[in-house]
Amino acid sequence: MAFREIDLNMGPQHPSTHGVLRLKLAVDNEVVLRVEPVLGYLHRGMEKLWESLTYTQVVPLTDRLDYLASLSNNLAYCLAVEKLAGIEVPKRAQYIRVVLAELQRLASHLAWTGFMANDIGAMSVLLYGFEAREDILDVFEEYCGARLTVHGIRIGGAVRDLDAPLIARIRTVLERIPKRLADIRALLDENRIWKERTVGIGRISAADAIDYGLTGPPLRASGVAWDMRRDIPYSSYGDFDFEVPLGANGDVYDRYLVRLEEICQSIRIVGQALDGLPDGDCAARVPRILRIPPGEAFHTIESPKGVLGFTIRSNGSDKPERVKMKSPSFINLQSLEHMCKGNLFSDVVGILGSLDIVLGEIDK
Amino acid sequence: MPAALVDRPELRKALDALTGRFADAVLGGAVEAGEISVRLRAEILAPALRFFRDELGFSALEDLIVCDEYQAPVEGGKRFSVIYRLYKFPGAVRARLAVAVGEGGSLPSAVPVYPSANWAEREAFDMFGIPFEGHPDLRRIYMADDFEGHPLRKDFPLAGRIGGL
Amino acid sequence: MTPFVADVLIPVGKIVAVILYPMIMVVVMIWLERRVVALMQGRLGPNRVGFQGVLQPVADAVKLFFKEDIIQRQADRFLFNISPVLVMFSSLLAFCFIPLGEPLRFGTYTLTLWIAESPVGLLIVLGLSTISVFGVIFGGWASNSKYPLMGALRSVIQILSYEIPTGLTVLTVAFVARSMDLVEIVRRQESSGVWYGFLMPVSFVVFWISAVAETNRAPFDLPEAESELVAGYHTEYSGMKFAYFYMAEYAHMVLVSSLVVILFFGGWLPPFPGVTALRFLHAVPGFVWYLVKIMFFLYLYVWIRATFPRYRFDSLIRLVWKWLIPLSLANFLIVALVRYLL
Amino acid sequence: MSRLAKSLKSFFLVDMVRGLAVTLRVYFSRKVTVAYPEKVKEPAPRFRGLPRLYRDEQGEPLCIACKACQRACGTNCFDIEGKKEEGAKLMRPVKFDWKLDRCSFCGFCVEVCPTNAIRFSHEFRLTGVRKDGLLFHLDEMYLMGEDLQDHLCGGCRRTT
Repeated sequence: MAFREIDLNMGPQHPSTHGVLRLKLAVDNEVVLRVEPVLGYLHRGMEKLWESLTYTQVVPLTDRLDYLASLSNNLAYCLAVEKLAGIEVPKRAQYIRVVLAELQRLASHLAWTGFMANDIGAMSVLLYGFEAREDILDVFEEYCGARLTVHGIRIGGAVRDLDAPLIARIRTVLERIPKRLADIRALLDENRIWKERTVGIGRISAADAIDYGLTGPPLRASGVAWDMRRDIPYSSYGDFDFEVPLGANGDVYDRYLVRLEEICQSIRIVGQALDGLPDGDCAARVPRILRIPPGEAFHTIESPKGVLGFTIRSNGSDKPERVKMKSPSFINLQSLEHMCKGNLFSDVVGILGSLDIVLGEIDK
Repeated sequence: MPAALVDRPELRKALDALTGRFADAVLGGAVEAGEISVRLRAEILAPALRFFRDELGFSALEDLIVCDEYQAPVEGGKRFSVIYRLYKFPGAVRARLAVAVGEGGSLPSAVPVYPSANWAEREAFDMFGIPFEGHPDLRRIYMADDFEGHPLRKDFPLAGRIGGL
Repeated sequence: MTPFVADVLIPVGKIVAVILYPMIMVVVMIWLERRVVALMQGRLGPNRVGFQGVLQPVADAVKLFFKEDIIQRQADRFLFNISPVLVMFSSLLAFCFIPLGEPLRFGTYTLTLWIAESPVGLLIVLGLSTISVFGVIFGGWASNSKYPLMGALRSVIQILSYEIPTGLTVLTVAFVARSMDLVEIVRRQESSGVWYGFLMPVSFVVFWISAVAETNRAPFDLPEAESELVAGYHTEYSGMKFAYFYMAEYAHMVLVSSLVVILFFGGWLPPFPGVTALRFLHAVPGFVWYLVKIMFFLYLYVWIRATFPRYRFDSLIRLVWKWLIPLSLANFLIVALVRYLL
Repeated sequence: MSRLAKSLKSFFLVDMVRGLAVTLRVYFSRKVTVAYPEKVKEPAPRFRGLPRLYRDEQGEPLCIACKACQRACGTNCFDIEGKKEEGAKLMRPVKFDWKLDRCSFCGFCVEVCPTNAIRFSHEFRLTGVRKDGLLFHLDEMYLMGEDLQDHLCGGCRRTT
């Protein structure tokens, strides 16, 4: 019996669309024929709003883009402004930024591991991932008083210095994460169900991944070594010794492994940055009302989700003329249809999860 | 300054190849801060993108940026400048292609060359109202289909809609 | 004992008991599940209502009771209303055939701890519990919505496929016990001195996996896979009708756990019924042993749910047709051969 | 790993048992969550809770109505008016409206305040039951935090 093609609406309220994403699916029984993401449910007009704020006032709003990695957004925006205004950031501030950004990467990847496993049905992993992430959020709270929308990086440096007790606390947190990670790996790595749900699912070849503009862990899982931290080092990333983990197959399982390995690498980077923390100021002297002569700057960083870039145009006033954000989730989501076609409906959930999208960043 | 950003002779060579190929359609070109920056006539955008991709090896489109030059129109009163940022790796080389387009004018779509331009062009269309010819599916991406106006244009009010609150 | 008591009061009391017993177990199970899953995830879980949150299921039920009962306009009202009843009824009816212990003697009167005993009780229980698939597909279809329909289709395929290994493994027990009477099966385990679960571990494992699949529980909870199908076949249900589906699922789990205990773990027998040194274990009433064993399997359900990811539909079907059915067939042949030779 | 060991491991469900062992261990280990209204996890010293206006040791208000916070705020939370009384040395606020529903807790107001008048309290319960409950006036800004729970949601009030 031929089964009629069904149009299926997944979202905007659905347990696993990670926010208010709507997917218009066309399925033949359970096989996916077409996927069309419908965006805009969270569109707040950030880019328009930024044009009416001073350079400094934009920073806390960047927290609300990728709310799972707010410090990465802060960092990308501040680096772009500093490039435009020619502000030299003290070495110590650069190291503090690295510590914060890598902790944020840890938090984001741990949360991702939990979400992803929960989408596949392993609900305990969600809580284990969050438990480890909670430790990091506690560090952020200790550092500057907020957990999620941290606003810890300012134009010119970081909001405050890392003091000895906080450094000690970060070190204990770093020691705890591998233990939690070991639990997660014991639950998932070898598990036959997990492997069946992830190995070979949502494959994308290296060439296709580049064509679709994929960045971040999904791209590296396809075997393309593109990591902004290493290729165009910013904020003293060149000082640290770390590896860029690569996958081979470009499937969901490789994305999982790449992210887990990135967690280990981030722990290494934070350790090195804390060990080598130079003396100096934690921020450059930057006037609160920053006036930047006309110009344009583009700066990219490697955020947990992928390559995050800001283009900023100044017009001589204290407000930017135009800020354009290159959001990794937005571009990564484009390849969803390519990965999902011909797979089963259940896999859409896993593939979507493996891309690690955040709707705050997609809809801006 | 990291090694990747130092001025490199091959960039200049690439720029020369571009001007040699498209001659007077290249309005200005420079190599600054480790990236090629050129301003092109809109007519040669499609072949120029193809040239960058196929012959210079810029395999990825990093970003597509539109700016509304409301106060100071460029190139004979054209209102928008559209910037294509290309990336070449390994090697971490960037290129910046700028074209100008007037209100009501259109640009050739970059999707046949860089498939990742798909949503970026839809966003530009949604936010600025620049049509891209040859785009497979040019619809609004963020705003509702029946929304009037293009929010990121400078004359669009920050609060409310066109024609008042 | 007057005939009135023997013929009216006691049967009515038993009928009430056979409704109450699963319901109480369901309430305990719902609390156990939420609590144990929470503890396994490093959370505290519900601990507000009553001591350690034991009254949480009651609070849930009260909440569901007062919820608006929504029947969407396009739904087939008759089937939509009948399906929760059908699901609930099938698992409750099966409890009539589940013995809770040896008959008790009060002077001349013998009180049996079951409502109906049948020489083919095993088949009847399996048959009745499968009726719930009608409720599921009626509910999924009558909702006239896409997610419930997909959930219902998955559920039917899944339950029907897993019936085969269940039947084949149950047959091995029937072979060894030479009976399909549930009471008789337990008595045979007592007389032979070994529980069938240890005698035929393959049968037990296959039966358990199929049983988890048939009750639509994690990791086989595809018909209601929340990350994909929202809530599966009962997406459109609310209020008490949803509660019916919910309770029926748990009642079904209790039923399956009872069956596992009866078939493979000696029902109400204390451990090691054959070992004379452990005779003192007989001092504990059989019903307690029975409950302890059932609770263990209910715990196992929850434990598995807290640990594993969810199978995908095709691998679920592959598992049963390529692994479980051949395995249970081979097991069946071996048991039959051994039984024939001995 | 040899193929035999691999298939044996697979047959005896070693991967599954490892997973079960992890959940069982967590089952018996310490719990992370706390029973919230009774036990409260204390916020860090630098916690950015509801901002509050402070007075000095003599009970004099610290705020001099310089409106630095109003200018620094990116989301227009503040509406401040100051007045210099006859003979007084400093300006004092006569109107200090602060809108919780607009605040993003970025901390600019606290950073720019020249007299340290506005500082963050540790109050993290931000929900209100009415929309006008999210608008705080001058006298409420001095009470913010512990003393102002009536203003906010009653559901999660601390019992201890």
